[in-house]
Amino acid sequence: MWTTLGYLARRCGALLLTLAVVVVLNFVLVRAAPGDPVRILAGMDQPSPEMVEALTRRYGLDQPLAVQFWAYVRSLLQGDLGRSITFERPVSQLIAQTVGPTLLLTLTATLLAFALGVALGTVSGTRPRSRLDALLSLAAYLLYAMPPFWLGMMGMLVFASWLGWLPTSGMYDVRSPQTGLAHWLDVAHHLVLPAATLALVQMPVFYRVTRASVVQVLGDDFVTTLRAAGLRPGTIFRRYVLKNALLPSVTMLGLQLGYVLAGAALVEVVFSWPGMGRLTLNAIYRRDFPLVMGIYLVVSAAVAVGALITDLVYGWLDPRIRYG
Amino acid sequence: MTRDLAAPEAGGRPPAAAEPVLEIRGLRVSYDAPTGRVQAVAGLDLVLRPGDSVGLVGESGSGKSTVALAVMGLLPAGGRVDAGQVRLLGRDLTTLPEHELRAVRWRQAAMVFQKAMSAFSPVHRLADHFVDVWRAHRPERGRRARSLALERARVLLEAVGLRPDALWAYPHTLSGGMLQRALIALALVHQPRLLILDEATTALDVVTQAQVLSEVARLQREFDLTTLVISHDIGVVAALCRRVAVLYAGHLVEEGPVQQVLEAPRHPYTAALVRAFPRLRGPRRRLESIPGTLPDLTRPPQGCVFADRCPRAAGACREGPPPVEHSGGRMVRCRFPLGGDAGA
Amino acid sequence: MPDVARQHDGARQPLIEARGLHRWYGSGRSLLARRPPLRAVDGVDLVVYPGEIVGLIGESGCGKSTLGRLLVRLEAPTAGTIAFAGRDITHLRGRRLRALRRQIQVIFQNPFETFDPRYRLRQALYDPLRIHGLPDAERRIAEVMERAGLPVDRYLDRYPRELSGGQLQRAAIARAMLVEPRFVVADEPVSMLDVSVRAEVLNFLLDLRAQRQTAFLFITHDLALARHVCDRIAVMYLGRIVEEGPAELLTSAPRHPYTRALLASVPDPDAGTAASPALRGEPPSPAALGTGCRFAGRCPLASEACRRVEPVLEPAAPGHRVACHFPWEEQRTP
Amino acid sequence: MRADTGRHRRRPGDPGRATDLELRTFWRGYVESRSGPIGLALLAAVALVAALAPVLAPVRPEAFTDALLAPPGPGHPFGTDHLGRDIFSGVVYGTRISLLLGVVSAAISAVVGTVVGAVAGYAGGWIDEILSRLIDVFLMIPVFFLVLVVIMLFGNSLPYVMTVIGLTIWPANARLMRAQALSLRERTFVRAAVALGEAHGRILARHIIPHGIYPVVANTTLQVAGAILTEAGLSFLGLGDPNVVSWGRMIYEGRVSMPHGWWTTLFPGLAIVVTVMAFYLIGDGLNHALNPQARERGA
Repeated sequence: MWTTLGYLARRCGALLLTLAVVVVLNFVLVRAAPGDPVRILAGMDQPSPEMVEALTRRYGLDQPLAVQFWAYVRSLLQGDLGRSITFERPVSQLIAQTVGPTLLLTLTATLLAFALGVALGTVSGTRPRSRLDALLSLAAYLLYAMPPFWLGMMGMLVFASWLGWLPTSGMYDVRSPQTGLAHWLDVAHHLVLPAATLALVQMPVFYRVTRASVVQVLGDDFVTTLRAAGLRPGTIFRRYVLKNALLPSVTMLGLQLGYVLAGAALVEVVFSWPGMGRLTLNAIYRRDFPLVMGIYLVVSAAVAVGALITDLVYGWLDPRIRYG
Repeated sequence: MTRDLAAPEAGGRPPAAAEPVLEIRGLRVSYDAPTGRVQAVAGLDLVLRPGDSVGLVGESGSGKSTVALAVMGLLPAGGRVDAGQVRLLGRDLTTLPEHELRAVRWRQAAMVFQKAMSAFSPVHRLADHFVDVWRAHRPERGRRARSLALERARVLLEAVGLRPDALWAYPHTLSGGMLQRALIALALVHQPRLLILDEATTALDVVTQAQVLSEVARLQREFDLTTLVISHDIGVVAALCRRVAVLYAGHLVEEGPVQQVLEAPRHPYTAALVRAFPRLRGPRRRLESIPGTLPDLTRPPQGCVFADRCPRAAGACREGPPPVEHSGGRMVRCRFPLGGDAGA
Repeated sequence: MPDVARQHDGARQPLIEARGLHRWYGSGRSLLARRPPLRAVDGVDLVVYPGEIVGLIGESGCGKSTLGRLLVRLEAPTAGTIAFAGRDITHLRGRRLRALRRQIQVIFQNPFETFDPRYRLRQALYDPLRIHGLPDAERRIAEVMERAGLPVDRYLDRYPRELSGGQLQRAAIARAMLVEPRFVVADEPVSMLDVSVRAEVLNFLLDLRAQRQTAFLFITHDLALARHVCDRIAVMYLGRIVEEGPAELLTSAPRHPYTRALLASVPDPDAGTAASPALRGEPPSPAALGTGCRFAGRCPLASEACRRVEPVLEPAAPGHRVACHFPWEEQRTP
Repeated sequence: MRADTGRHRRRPGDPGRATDLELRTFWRGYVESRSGPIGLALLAAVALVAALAPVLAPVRPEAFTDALLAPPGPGHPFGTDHLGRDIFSGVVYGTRISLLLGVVSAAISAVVGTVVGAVAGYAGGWIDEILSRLIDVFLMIPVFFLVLVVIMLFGNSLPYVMTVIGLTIWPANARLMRAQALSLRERTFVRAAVALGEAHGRILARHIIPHGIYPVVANTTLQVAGAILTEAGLSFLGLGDPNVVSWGRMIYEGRVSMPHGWWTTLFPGLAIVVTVMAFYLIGDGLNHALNPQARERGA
């Protein structure tokens, strides 16, 4: 009990530390960057005097650094991520609007990638060095080496532009009904290409981890015991090997999150998916620094929380950690 | 909880001339190695009659564990039986297809491994292992199988000196000694006729080892087990076995009743091995070693495998295989064996 | 042949002397989980005289290896002092500690791991001489290797993987002996070797003692082996020494119930029956020690007093000390 | 040690020197992996292209020609983009940029990671406490977004991009090296060196780093691939160095001509896939050769 609580406390501590480092980084980077922080925050080289005045006041740029930092932290704690210059709206509002589509895309893709990766990894791991294994491994390498945006563009070219099976961009058709089942089917239709792209580039990670752990677990001593006890290989595999071999893949779910969100951002740009990735692109184009920093902060927090959740799930799955 | 420990069908002790439980004839096993094929077991004969307890002693590289794995049909990749027979209750296991071998395993012959720490799946409770091992050889299914298996497991765990609620523990929460006992209990689930103990107490501390050894000795009687004890420790073998077989470089060099062999070894290797063991009683003396190393088993020597390290070896020993001599229930494979009463 | 009758005369100065040595691990620094510390070594007094071989016996986890590492200063004690030749070395650091290492050496359990596999024996043997700035490297190496039965012309240019376990352990001893230490901790030096080659390693140690008066702490779990090698034996249980005395006496007429149990547990090739289990259960965790005698929970003789008051190591006979309220009184002649 | 298979026995008097044997074993493991040699061959081809770029490319990659968005054909084997630049020349010259960026970034990461990890793992105590906290935190920070922010703030010239990528990915190497150092520190031969009085710096340099470096080397190969992909992603978002022709930038610029000029994006993308694959395969081969346990089990 105490060890479980201690474990929880340690993980939460790590989470808070990560967030703190990200906040400090955010603060320091803007001020350490070459050029005037006001110009950076204004996103232009010649901001109007009113603008300079407003930004200086808002971020307390005429105050000592410590005061500025404290003001920054205080506003963050109040949920204020700053104000977008180009959209002239709070950053938090903009992110809240785009987080849904991003979640839909990443969750769908990750689940697909996990299921596919684990299934194929199991197939390969049970017959290492076979022809099928070589084929699957090669495919995994190929997919892993593909930039997600490029794979997305190629998919779009073939399935949307040439074959016309799938829509090229967006999340739904404005001409379709905006409610009910029809709307969701429309969204699903639009989701196919971006989700498949993101799933395919993630899949190799789960495939490789699963394959390696299946191979390893199959060589473990307890498998020999069960084999000596006369259990069928299939039974041993289903009831013992799988559970042991799945654990590392579950860890990957958490470790991968940063990579997945980066991939999602690029895929969103390709398919004009109305998520945070596209918001990021807009912010970059317009040099909207408060928005970029806000997105960075939120993504970091999401990754840290994801890692925490994975740790907890892992601890729940693996008795060695639960009671360790 | 009142069930008998032993199988209901197991009656009194069979007559001495009964069919052997295990009969190994001319067994040859080899492994793939980077430098060629290693002749791990080179023509082994060993017979275990019902109720027998035989100790197979030898140092690392002698091939003793290979014998156990060959009997169970569990040789690792790269290892294979080149010749000979392994008859378990009359059936030759070396020719049995895998699915028939599976039916034999654990019901007729079970094995306790050295590394109990890794012999259980780390993410399963002990109970899962007992239930699945039970199901593997029983017709019952579902809840009934589970409750029968657990009942059996509780009886066996108590028999090896564990509390029945150890069933609900995960392996990493138990000590090495407890896991080793649990593994012995698991081996007895289907009341095997033959129990192979492969260095089963080697990893344990002296006190725990003594506890486990005395429990095994009791189980041998209560379950009417025929046991093959593999160990590098002649003390362990003396504690558990009536007969001992000494293995060197894949060859059986001497065999006979434990006391006789240890007190008056006839093979020079056995004699040297016995002398190398420090004793708790008797005079304190300088310990003796056997100079030299094992021969290269990828190129086994023409003559006696021990000739290079043997103080009695003569030219003839290196030219051809040594003769085998049987007398008074003892066997020795040596051209110049030590006299009947020339002891350690 | 170890000298059984070596008498401890009070005037002789101890070579190494540990007083009230403690080594606790993990002192519950975490905010939520205040775990009790693991008391690996928990108040040990130990003395080794020049030229003496002292056996340290115990089951795994009793703290014997930790004690060994403390004495060679591979670890720092939590409390207590270590004196070497009358000088306090408990808190030596840096250059002075490295200089001390010429006097105190260690031999490890696993011969296959003792040498860095990347370097030939020549390099491995030259290193200690370079570190301590000793001249005549060639001659010293040749001499000690000859004694180890590993002539330099055949073995110096080999890599560790080209030697057998017994040869490696002899080379390890040779390396430790190059700097001519006065005290050596040998931590289970033969437990990973085959029985047939153990003697050549042990006899090498005994010869060195005879020639150079090197003192040894011989850590082992094997009582029978300790009996043949050591002058004196100390038995350790859960971080404390519970009995200490001349090797022959301790193995023939032990006074502490734990020592008696250990002896009774050794499978004896001469007895021919399974040793009756002398003790039930397993030692408690060294992180969960209560008051009183730490052996009380398993002791057949334990009384209420044993559970309340921890016995201290007291002389039971000349050179024989026992930490027990009810030591075995029956005196047998060895 | 009491395994009886005879496979791990060390036999005195084995012919051959141990280092040669080690190298031979390593190479056999590498070849056995199958992916290793393929990766090496691919990399050799890519490196050859980079070296011979001026010979292979018909024109300078930045040169405008009259053929706007010309499909692949004679003269322009990979076609031209909407400004008339030759795609083939771009792909060929881009090889140099990608290799340079990947290798430099990964090298920075390897050096920083090895030093930080080795010191943390070997020193232990509060030094390790602080360094491993640092490693953990930086491992959790989403690298791509951090690089993106830094590039926006500090500028996007190629040296900047290389350095920033290198300085954000070292924690993975540090963690590997730290784990190695932690376990090596407990190895008997390191303890023996301490007991002999060897200085800590020498132990790090002679025992810890030489033994622990292999996983870092394997991971660094993978990081070369990762860095190339990261740069491509940055360029695709318009954050690459505008003064060099990189594959990511070509795809970024080719996007406007999709779907009428598929060749503007297909070929640079394929170039990325081939190069990145080469490094992945090499890394896999290295891992295979360095992990005898996995090798025995056929992984």
